[in-house]
Amino acid sequence: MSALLEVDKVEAGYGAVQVLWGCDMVVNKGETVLLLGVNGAGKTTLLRTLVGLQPCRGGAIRLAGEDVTGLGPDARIRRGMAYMSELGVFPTLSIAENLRLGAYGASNAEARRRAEAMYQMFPALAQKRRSAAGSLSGGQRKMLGLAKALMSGAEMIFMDEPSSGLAPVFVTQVIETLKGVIGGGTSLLIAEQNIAFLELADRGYLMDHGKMAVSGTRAELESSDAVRRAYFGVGAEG
Amino acid sequence: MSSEPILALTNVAKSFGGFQVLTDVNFELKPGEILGLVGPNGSGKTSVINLISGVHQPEAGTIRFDGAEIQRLTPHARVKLGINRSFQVPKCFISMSVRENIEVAAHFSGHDADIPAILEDIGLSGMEAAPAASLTANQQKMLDLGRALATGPKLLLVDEIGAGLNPAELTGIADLLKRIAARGISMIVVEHLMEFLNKLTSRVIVLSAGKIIFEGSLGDASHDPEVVTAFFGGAA
Amino acid sequence: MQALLEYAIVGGVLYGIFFGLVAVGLNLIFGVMRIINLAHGEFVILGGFGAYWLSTSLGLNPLWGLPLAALGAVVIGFPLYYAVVPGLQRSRDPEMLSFILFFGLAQIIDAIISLGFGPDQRSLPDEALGGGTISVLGQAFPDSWWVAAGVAILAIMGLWLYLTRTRLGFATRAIMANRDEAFATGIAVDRVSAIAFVIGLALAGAAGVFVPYLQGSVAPGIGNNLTTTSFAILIIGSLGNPVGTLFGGLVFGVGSMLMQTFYASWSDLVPYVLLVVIVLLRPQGLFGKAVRNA
Amino acid sequence: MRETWFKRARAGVITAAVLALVFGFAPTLYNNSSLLFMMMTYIVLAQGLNLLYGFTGYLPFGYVGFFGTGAYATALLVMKLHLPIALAIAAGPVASMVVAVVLGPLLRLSGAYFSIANLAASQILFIVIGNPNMQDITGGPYGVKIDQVYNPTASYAAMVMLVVGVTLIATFFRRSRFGQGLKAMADDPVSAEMSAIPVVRMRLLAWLTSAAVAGLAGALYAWNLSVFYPDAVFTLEISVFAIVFALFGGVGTVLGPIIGAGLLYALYNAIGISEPQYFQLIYGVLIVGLVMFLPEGILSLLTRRGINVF
Amino acid sequence: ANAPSVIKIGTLYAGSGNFAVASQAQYKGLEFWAKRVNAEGGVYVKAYGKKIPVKIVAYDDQSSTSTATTLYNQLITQDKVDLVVADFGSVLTSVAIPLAKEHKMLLIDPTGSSAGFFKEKTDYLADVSIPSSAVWPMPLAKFLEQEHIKKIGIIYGSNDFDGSQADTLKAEFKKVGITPVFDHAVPTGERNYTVLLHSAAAARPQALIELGYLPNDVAFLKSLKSSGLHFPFVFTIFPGQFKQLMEKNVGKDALKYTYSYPAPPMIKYEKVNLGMNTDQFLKAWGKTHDGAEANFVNAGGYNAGILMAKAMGTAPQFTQTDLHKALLGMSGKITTVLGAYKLSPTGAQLGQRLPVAQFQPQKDGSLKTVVVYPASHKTGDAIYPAPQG
Ligand SMILES: Nc1ncnc2c1ncn2[C@@H]1O[C@H](COP(=O)(O)OP(=O)(O)OP(=O)(O)O)[C@@H](O)[C@H]1O
Ligand SMILES: Nc1ncnc2c1ncn2[C@@H]1O[C@H](COP(=O)(O)OP(=O)(O)OP(=O)(O)O)[C@@H](O)[C@H]1O
Ligand SMILES: [Mg+2]
Ligand SMILES: [Mg+2]
Repeated sequence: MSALLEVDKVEAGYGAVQVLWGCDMVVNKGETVLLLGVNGAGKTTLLRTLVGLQPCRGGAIRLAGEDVTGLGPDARIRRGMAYMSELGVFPTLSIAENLRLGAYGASNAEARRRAEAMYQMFPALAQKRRSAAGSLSGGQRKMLGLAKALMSGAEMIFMDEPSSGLAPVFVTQVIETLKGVIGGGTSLLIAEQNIAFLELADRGYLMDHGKMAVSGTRAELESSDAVRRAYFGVGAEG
Repeated sequence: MSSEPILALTNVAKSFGGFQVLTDVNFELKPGEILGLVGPNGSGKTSVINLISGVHQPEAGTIRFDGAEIQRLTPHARVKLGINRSFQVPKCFISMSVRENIEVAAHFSGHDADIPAILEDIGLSGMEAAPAASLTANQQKMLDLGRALATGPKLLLVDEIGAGLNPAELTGIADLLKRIAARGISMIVVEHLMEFLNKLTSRVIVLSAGKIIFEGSLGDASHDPEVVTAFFGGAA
Repeated sequence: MQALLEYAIVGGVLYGIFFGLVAVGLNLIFGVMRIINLAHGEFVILGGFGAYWLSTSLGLNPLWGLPLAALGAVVIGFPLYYAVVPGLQRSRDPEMLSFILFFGLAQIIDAIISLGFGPDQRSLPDEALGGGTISVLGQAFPDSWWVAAGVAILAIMGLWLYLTRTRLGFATRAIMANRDEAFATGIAVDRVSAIAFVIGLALAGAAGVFVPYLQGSVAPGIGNNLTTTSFAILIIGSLGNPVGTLFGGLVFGVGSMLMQTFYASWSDLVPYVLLVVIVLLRPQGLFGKAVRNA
Repeated sequence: MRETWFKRARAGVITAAVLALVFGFAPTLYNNSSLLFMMMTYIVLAQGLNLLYGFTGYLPFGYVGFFGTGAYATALLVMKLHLPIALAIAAGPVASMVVAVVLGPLLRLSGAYFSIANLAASQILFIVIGNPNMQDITGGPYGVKIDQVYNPTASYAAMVMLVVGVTLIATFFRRSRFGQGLKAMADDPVSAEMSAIPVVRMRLLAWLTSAAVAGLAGALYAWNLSVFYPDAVFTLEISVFAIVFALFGGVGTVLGPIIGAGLLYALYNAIGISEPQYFQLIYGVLIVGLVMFLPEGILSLLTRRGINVF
Repeated sequence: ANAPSVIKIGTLYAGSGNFAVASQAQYKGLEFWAKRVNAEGGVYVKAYGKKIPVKIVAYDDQSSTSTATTLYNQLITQDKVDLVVADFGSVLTSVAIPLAKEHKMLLIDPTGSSAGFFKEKTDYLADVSIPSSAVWPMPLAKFLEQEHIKKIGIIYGSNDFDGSQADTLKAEFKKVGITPVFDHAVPTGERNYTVLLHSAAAARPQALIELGYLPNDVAFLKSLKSSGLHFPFVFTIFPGQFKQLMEKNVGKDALKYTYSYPAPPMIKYEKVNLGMNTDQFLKAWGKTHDGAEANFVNAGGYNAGILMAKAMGTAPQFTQTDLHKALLGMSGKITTVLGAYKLSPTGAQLGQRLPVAQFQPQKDGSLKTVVVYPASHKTGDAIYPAPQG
């Protein structure tokens, strides 16, 4: 298996505050990697740095062997990345337009085809395709964000908490959909707190205070004390 | 103990630009009770909270709090009566510090809040001087809750505070909410995470497409076919 | 009576369409970059003086002012954009800071025009745009007005097509809607914004070519007024929508002309009263979309 | 442990006292009192605008409307009713507050929509007051003349007092819970309501205060000028200057608008007096340069170093 | 007292803004005068019994009254100028009036002719060049009356300058029982006359009078031309003052047969007893200004200069009151390039009435300014109604 994304001692922060301290990470082609970590551990910051929304203050990021550290987000996304942010949509644009932007680089016909697939997955969006995204409920926005990221057809997709705020019926559906995506050879890096996502993952990393504390396969993570402590809040005593 | 309901919604309806968001919503809440409000995305849960807290006005129906109709009151007047809420999408005062966020609410509500205790509760003690803008989304949500607590509410409306938290953190929040309820604060908790709700309450209302389709215990809900298709999906 | 009414309406439509063009560049720049371009009117005047210079010094038809405006916009716009806008965007409150910066810029442009051309009014020959009249509903208006309205419609429709039918335009609207999310979607925000900035300036300059025809003359110092009227028009039509601006222009043009026919001394009130009334009834402007706040 | 009232107000009282001293004694050193008077006028206007914009986020593009209203109220009361000047001046802020109440619904708008609607409102006032049909009531385009009460010394002294007054008001906004509430509203009005802040009422209060300050400044300006045309007190330039000065100094603070107005207005005159031929050009270049190198206003020189500016 | 080495004359001009064109024209006229007297060694000041050079101290007020206020004050209090000359027009003059009174400085006012300034007696104001705008249209009214033109349309700007003229006209018409068939005030910033012209045409006036500022007149005449409408008699103010500029801006075609106030140097005063006569002035001006033709406001600036010089040459003491008295004393005795100089006791200019002229096309394509009223200045007959086409 070849590495698609290599993260090498990445450092990042906001103003005077450093958040990431030498993070190392690898995502292989077609692999799904889960990013775990408590509130404020730095998951969002890492994802934003990888996609270029946050300047990288040290270390290097490589996509398919090519150094992308110095590139802006647009150039990285053109090279095959996509990012689903925690909350963002284009509020004054319609849902259809939001989706179209997700497939920014694709042809119209291709975008239309992908959009139809998204509408099937999320009928709520189909119903409101002409409404402004800013009128959606919290969960509907999440669906839109997810659909938008999937629209990209990128080979390396970063997702920041795709299931938070979704009703169980949709969580199930999202997981099913992602399984389909994974089958298509796409690599996923998902920051997520819902345990149900573990079933998707090949491997995972646990972040702690801006550092990579633990990494390993799903099985290794499931049995790791540190993960249990951080994640399930158990095992601290035993 | 047939105490009067602290909150009662009667035939409440709301629409936006022709889109019917809520239809004929009726329910009551007893003092000290925790009510779970669940439903698929876009079913109108946040809208219910918006109507109770006064962010929006209902088109029809009445909302009674402590026996008085409140649906025409401004939001801040309702806050003074003892209603407060958190927001699903965090809305704190981002140009202020964590502490100031809470102080403002305490001051204007005239409530003599124990600010250090609140900071402790919401897990931000030690960060009181940090600008709210530097908090993560989840921390901002907690700050929102802190702001609500600082006004000394009798009824607290909690909108998806658990979203994006891991099981450990969820347990912590559930404990916090239980502690708050134990002080006699009634609560409506909107949540999708059933294990979490289960820790808090047994009574839930299920909304679907703006209508109440179920009212009863959480356990019964998960066996109600309508609820299962609308909310849990096949794999409940 | 009826002839007067018809005349006012036809005239108002033409005048209004032209003012749609005057305002539309401001809309684009304001919508995308959240920049309050207080120098907008000065850019319009620059277009007017450009056309004047072409026609007096080089003996060319003033319509050559249109490509000149485009060229000038590229030459001035790109360096100006990269010199000031990214810096502004990084600041705490770009919208407000732009206010000062572009106030300064307006002063500079005004001063340069004054030093270069003197304070006098400058006009262009009617003959250059036909010199005759064209009638609609039996109401004759000078050729120049029709040309101006025609160019305005083409430009605004062109802009509308650009925004709705092209990828760059689509990206432009995305930036208007949410700049951060535009970055996260892979849009080259700075490049797309710079293009929008240049297009905005080009449209302003293009409008300027016709100012001597519709307003009798251009002179340094009339920019303020154009900026103010443009702001009113674009808010009437709502931010970010060129068709809205066209509509705002029409409302302004027809309103002004009707007022002029019946209560001439109050006709200045028209854009402002319309603006206040419309915005109080529809706080997002005529064409805007409302977004929830909780 | 609440700070005492005086402790919180101390910086403001000191600032006000310094301003009073500076402007009180300046005429003995530099007797172009018109310039000093105008500088004070702009300090007051910049600060008045700051009360609204710096604390509520509402940028009143048409701020000059209140200024002009105050000036006209005073002038007309002297001309038509022969009121004593003190009374006529007191009517200035009252008139502008009445206008502010009428314009109250504009506060439902936000951002650019508010700014430009407010600009429109000020233009409406200007056009109505300066209209030839209004000649019998306002003097219309022929302006007003109250040189019978002309008194440059007394009006100067009154303006010094207004500078002091507005500094103290700004101090209150900056240091009180009221001001903190306003800032909260500016960040998020919905959350502010949920913090028991009566958003509409407080916003209106800030609006009225800001309007009254401009109205009073207009009244004193009218007294000091005594002969003027409508555009002298309604020209948009006054709004633009007040905004540019306030922003340049740094809004949301007490010192910002004072320093911004003092500095930029002094520069404006220095250039006008020393280089009249290239006045506009130099002033424009200077402003652009300042913004590019000090994008957060003058006070950012301090805040950048972590110094909390009053 | 000791004689100063220079006489400092303070003034303001507008480098930009509404008044820039006229203001700079006036300033150039004053500079022109100063250069000439200095070339001759200065002005003769009677109080010191010798010639002293003059020095102009000038600032740019950008057409802003608030800036003008501080700059007038700067001239008086900091530069301590010996004489203050107001900037162009009533608006920029207005703020100087109370300041002059306060500092007991005489304000030499070339063009601020608002009637309001001269209501009360003052020792500190003298309108030296332009008669109060309220009296400008008197000859026009008389001429219309003489021609038996009864149906009259008026369009005027909402400002002091145009409004007071419209008021005078209407008052004069009222005396002979005429009410205008079309009477509209328009905003000063009005640049779009198309619709107005149409409404005016609908009222079928025998004469249409447009009173505006220069940009208004340009826009008005251009609209009139391109509208294809025709009126038998059209009057506007500025072609008579800035003929060259207007010809360039609106074209000769649009100006033909229109009427205006022909201001000096367009009407010529040959017999003057102070300064140059019109032809001399035009020639001298052309020489120092690359052949450019002097306009009315240039002449106004120059005129202010020579009157000041004369006052300095007569006043027994170099004090503001004596200079004021001298200016009043010269009233009625002097004719300059602008015509008769006559001051009211309050300082308003009463002489220098402006006649009425028509621009008549000549065979060679040029436009000739033909004075048609009053009889004393008449150089030809009016062509009325104006031929169409
Ligand atoms: N804009 C900012 N300015 C300053 N500090 C910030 C900013 N955004 C985040 N931080 C800080 O960076 C740290 C990491 O934040 P980040 O959002 O990456 O965490 P996270 O792991 O995604 O948390 P969560 O699970 O809550 O989403 C936190 O301590 C936070 O306070
Ligand atoms: N201001 C508004 N304008 C237009 N539509 C709105 C508005 N507010 C709510 N809606 C619509 O009403 C419906 C209910 O929204 P609401 O936010 O109440 O859902 P919810 O149950 O809270 O969903 P979620 O679980 O996703 O948060 C949605 O379809 C939403 O699009
Ligand atoms: Mg995160
Ligand atoms: Mg919700």
